[in-house]
Amino acid sequence: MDFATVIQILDSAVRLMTPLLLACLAGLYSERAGVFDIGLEGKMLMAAFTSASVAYATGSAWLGLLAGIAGAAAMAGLHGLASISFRGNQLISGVAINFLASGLTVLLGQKIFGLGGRTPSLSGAARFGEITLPFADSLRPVPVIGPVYAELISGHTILVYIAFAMVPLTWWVLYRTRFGLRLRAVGENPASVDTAGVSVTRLRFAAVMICGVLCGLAGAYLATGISAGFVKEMTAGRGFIALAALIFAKWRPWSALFATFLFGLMEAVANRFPNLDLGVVTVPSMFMNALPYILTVIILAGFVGRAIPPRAGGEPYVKER
Amino acid sequence: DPALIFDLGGKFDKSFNEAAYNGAERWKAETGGTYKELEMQSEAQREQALRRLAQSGANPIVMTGFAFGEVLAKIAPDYPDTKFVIIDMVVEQPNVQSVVFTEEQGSYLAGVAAALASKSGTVGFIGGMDIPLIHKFECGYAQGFKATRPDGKLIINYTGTTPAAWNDPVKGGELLKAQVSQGADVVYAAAGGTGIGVLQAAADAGVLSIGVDSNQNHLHPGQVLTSMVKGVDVSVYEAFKAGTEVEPGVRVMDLASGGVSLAMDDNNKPLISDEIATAVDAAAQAIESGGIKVHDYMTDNTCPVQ
Amino acid sequence: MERMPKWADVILTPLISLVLAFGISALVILAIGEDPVEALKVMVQGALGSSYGWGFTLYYTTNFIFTGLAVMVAYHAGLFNIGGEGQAALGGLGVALVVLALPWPHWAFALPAAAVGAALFGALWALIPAWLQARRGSHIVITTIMFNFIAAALLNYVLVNLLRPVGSMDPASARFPAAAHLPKLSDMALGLGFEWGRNTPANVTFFVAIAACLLVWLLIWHTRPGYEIRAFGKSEQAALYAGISPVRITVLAMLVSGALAGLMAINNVMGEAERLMLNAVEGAGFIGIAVALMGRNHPFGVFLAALLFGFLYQGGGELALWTSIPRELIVVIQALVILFTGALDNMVRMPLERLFTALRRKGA
Amino acid sequence: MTAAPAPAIELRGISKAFGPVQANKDIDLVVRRGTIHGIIGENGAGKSTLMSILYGFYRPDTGEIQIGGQPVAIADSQAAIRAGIGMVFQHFKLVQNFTVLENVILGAEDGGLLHPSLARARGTLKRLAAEYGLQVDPDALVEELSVGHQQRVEILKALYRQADILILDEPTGVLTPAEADHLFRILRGLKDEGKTIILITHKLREIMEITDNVSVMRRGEMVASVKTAETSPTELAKLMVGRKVLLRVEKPPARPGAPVLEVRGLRMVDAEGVERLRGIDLEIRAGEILGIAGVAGNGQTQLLEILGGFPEAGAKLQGEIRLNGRPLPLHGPEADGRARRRAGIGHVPEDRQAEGLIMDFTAWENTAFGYHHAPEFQRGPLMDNAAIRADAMAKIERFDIRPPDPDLTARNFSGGNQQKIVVAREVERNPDLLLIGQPTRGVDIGAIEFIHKRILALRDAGKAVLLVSVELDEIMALSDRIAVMFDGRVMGERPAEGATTGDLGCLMAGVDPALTPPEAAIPPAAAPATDAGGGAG
Ligand SMILES: Nc1ncnc2c1ncn2[C@@H]1O[C@H](COP(=O)(O)OP(=O)(O)OP(=O)(O)O)[C@@H](O)[C@H]1O
Ligand SMILES: Nc1ncnc2c1ncn2[C@@H]1O[C@H](COP(=O)(O)OP(=O)(O)OP(=O)(O)O)[C@@H](O)[C@H]1O
Ligand SMILES: [Mg+2]
Ligand SMILES: [Mg+2]
Repeated sequence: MDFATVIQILDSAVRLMTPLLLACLAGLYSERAGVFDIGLEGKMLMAAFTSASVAYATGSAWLGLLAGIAGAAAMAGLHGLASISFRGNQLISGVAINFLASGLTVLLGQKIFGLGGRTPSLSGAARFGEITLPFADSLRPVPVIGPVYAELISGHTILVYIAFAMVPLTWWVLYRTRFGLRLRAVGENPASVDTAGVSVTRLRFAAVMICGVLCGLAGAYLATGISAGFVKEMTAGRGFIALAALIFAKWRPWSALFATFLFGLMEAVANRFPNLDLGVVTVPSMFMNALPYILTVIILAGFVGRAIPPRAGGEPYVKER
Repeated sequence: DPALIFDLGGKFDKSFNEAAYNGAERWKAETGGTYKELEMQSEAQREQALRRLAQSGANPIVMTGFAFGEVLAKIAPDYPDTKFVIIDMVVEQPNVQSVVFTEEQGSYLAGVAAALASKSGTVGFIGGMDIPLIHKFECGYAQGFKATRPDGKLIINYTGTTPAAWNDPVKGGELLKAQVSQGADVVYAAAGGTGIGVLQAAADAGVLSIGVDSNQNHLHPGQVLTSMVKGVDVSVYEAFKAGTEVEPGVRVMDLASGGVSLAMDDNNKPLISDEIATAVDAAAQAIESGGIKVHDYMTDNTCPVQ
Repeated sequence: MERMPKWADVILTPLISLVLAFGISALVILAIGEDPVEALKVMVQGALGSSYGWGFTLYYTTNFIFTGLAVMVAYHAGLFNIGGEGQAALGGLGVALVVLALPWPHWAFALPAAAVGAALFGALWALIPAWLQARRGSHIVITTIMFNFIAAALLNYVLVNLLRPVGSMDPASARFPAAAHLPKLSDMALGLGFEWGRNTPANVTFFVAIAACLLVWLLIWHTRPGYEIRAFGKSEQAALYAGISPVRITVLAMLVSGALAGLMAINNVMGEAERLMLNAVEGAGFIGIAVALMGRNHPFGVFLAALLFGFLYQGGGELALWTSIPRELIVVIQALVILFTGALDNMVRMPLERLFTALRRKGA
Repeated sequence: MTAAPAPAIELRGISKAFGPVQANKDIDLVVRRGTIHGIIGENGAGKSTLMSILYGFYRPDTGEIQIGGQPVAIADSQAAIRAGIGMVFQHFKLVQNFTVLENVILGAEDGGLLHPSLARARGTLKRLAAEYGLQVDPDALVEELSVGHQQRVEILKALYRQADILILDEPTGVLTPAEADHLFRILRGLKDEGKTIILITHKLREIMEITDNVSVMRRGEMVASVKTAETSPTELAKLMVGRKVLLRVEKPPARPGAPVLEVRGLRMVDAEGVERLRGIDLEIRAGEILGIAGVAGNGQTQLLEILGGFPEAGAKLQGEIRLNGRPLPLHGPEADGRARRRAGIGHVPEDRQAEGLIMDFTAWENTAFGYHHAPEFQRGPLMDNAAIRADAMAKIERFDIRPPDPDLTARNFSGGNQQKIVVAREVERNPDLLLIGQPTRGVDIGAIEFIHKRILALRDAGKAVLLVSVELDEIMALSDRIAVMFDGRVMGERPAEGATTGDLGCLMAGVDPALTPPEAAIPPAAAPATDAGGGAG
């Protein structure tokens, strides 16, 4: 494998990891605040749909992005209502949201566009274009650094850079701000926050809504960044991979970056080498396609078997029985 | 009235269900007639839908997709006065017309066109779900390509192994980029909704793509080399037009009968050089005359070229 | 003192939740410009208006009983099994292997053998996540989700490369021999001298499903393993105190759960399709979640909820067939039912509790 | 202390219901400024609820609160904090994996960023530590602190928020006598500063020792408020339960028989690699009660769990246990709770709600818990639910469990009755050896009396009893012999006859008075450094 190939695979990995990273950080906020979320998939899907629809209608990717955020936030609000206000089962609420998004997107899409749940293809300003960073072209000839900068670092859509910037930002928010301290506390022991005179409900809602916003970014990236329009079920299980990455990262921002990169890389490699020829046997493409799921299971079983989730996670906060 | 039943993929799958729909609509527009249409919602409903339509007096009843084969074989004898048309599958019953397409032939031509349009000598194929039907496209394409450019390189990818593979434009786009980075400059997509992502990414990357089933040249004018069109619309149109007089038996929609073809229109005119046009025509004639035998993957699950 | 009478908890709450879910569904139908009353009529007529409709409704019901019971058993052990889909898919593989492997003389022999095959494969597919949870602490929700994806890939591989007859386009196994076809309920009715549900897929498996309800009820409330499953599900620490092994119970509960999900395959694969196809499960594994929730994790409730979802499925199918409402409407209704009966349960329960407390105060 | 013109706190007509449970009924309470005010009452009398209302944690259904003569609306804890109220809850409200500093500033940060708050808090903490003797390492993780130190963090939290009124809910339940003494010194110091303190406790001795006034609650009502100097323990006890109670147990002398339990060199290293038991040797004979005293977290829990067959996951065990002369395995499937029951060991666990009961099971299901394999509960392959119910009814009657409804879920019984269910289940099996941990923790005086009698009856029937309790009074009243555990070892053993609190207290603090001159025996704040496991708090 030559250097150029490596760069291209890494480049592909960066694109593929972006929705995973955004969704993973989304889940991080929610779960760190004690609200488990297996509805990342549904929120992304809803965001992909609303962003593509609005981007198509207005011709503006940015308005699409806002709509994507609104779509995912609506789903997040529902999750918050169920699991915070009404102390419902968070896993069940997540399952319901996945179904709701999967049904509603097609139902509404069919009603609006009549294309069987697809939106019309987006073009021009209705999509986020690739950004060429300064000096990318002049640096390109420089060995090693040139290709790395010009191919790998430059030339992604703005949402990719936002996603990467979210990592240090999340770390800073979590560990350096009052909000972060309270957020972590409410996920560990909500009573401690409550007795300190801070509203558990409001904190958790804030976290869940941030989760919605980030899922909105992820969905908008899928529909208006990396591709050009919405296709039904287009998230194709990415929400679940993001969830696996979150556990793999033990609910930590920098580890989330690493975990989603690993999964993105895995997919990029499988794309590049669909039938892995190992000399003796050729690994069938079906296996390669299932590889991320298999690896997730292996990783979960092997390395993070003892990953400790936030202690109050999954449990509604009940003050009066 | 005639009736049309769509398979699980749904009416707007950008594939043959949609083509069938277009055929029916054309008939409707031309004759002013009406027809019944149904979309499948689960496997168990196939029989239900067929029987209900037959009982309601619809005639002929056209259905898209090989998955109806088993059920149709079972129920056709119960309604001897009703004519059935099944697309993409052979069912041997006195009141059934089976329409099958020689996708391998159309794909062969696509392979020839790709071989000549490619500057790098490397072309790609991106399939949707990894099932034999799609391998049939792949194999025909590979034969046409290798026959034209024996030293050329062909890169093959499938999106996945679950039905989600038909609806993952993101992955389609990534696969295209991966193929481009390996040198491919013409890519044939037989992948349903995923294909839309392939064509889009190809347009973005400035390489050529080849559409499938319906004419997709218009999606990115000047950037889609051509489309391998199946005349599903034609067969539905003709079945509707024939009405109760539909002729039973197997109807092979091949190159010769115009059942499969490469789409040539204003959108891709600039891309089709004389050389390509000539070579494609020659290959088409050879196939029609039997000079070239294109192997059908599904007869033995193997492909003579790799 | 309980806050409200048991009947209110068991019947009133889910009923109100259901009404809410349907109310919102009606709004959704209005929003896409259709008439909910008309839609309901089509659904009721199509699903319950004839023995023909019933034949389909009961067929779907049978599927959902199995997956509902599967979710329920795991739930009692405090485990959330979202892997019913994959387990049922593998159950289908078990059925196909058993039925195709031997020349069965009569369905009465084939059925038990196929049931064993289905249960075994489903159970094995649940065993790995169970073991990983019990021994390695990997979260069963995540692993069962992953196993759904892996099952789909595995089944695809097996069907395309191993089980598919050469020359067949369909990624499906060969047809099952006629001797292994299960009697349909319509045939049984004819045997009894009346015509009922001709050409519908409901078959003898329906009775197997009812038997499964009974057996699960016995297991959970009348046997020691059931007692231990419930105890473990309520409090892992207390279970340890009582000498109940978490590993054993986790594995046991998931084996039973997986086996039940796998058993669904004798209905859809052996009873209906009579061959193994890709995606034969069609989401029944997920519907099992809604069924178990609606059914308050009791076999009788599961039976009723499965009937409800059977109705929804058949009625919704009719809706998609005869009106222009897309079939995704059912997915939305299903989501709303899960949401209201599962996650928003307290929204209904809390005001009801307050109501009953107030009533009692007044009465006292 | 002279009373200030307006009382620090005045509550009028406070009522609060949790669903059908009327936790507080029309309560009036006056607390004078600069005093220590005790509140006593049986379990579930409503003490914690009342204080939680004062702290804004719960909202009252009706009633009025005045602070310093001014009516205030306490809508949430923020409002209470602003009104100068601080509270140390019965169950600490700390974030386990935060540092002390982070816990202290949580909710009282100075601004959006953490650093300035942390810096200021560090200074304040240092000052408070010096002023009141409240030393804790500000950078230690709370989960690594002993219970006593965690409590200090709670007090520091309140003081950091400049609380004038400090509420402590059962603060001494988890402390050694020495730690409790230290706490009381702190409280007196705070009182001298002019702060007002409300102290909830079950221990009449503490009430008599430190409070100025005392209020008594019973079944959600305030039944009396008196000056401590003008009352007596017996009168208070009578007010609490509404009748006269025996505070001492009548106990015939023991007649020990053959050894039932022999423990030799028992060692245990937990999953984190901490050695919890460092070689325990014990012997209990038939017809005798061995009491194990010690501060929570010194290995008693582990000892009980190992004997009962459920050591914590990942623990490594070593040593020998014999029951009636036969060795019991430490590992493998034959070492679980079920096997131990079969061998004749009954076990009332320390934490009845988390271990002894399935809170969502009915009472009758719970009476078979752990014994659900017993042959008399089976009918063929099925369980004989009718037989279990009949057995449960009998137990309910004999133990006077109220309400006498076997179909009620355990959750809906009061704490004392829950404990009775567990005790009934274990004692009625007539085990050769009864392990019983904290038999009366959180149980009111009436039920204590009953449970104590049952334990003695078992002893007098010739059975062996291993009693673990953090209540020294209880140990001294019930045991025939007393062993004191400290840091995973048995520090010493004394016959119950003639044992003194001072002597046992020394042993509990890790000092053997037989080896040390008596003056230096009690260190000021003796909390073992290693008890990270914490107590039941
Ligand atoms: N969480 C709860 N939910 C519903 N009812 C409860 C709850 N807790 C207690 N109760 C009911 O309230 C009543 C009083 O309980 P409480 O714990 O106050 O009793 P108690 O006075 O402490 O009795 P004991 O001395 O036996 O502990 C009980 O009869 C019980 O049925
Ligand atoms: N959050 C709650 N929800 C419902 N019921 C409660 C709640 N907290 C307390 N109760 C009930 O209210 C009553 C009073 O409880 P409270 O905790 O105030 O008693 P207490 O006097 O502090 O008892 P203890 O001595 O055991 O601490 C009890 O019956 C209890 O079960
Ligand atoms: Mg109580
Ligand atoms: Mg209390």
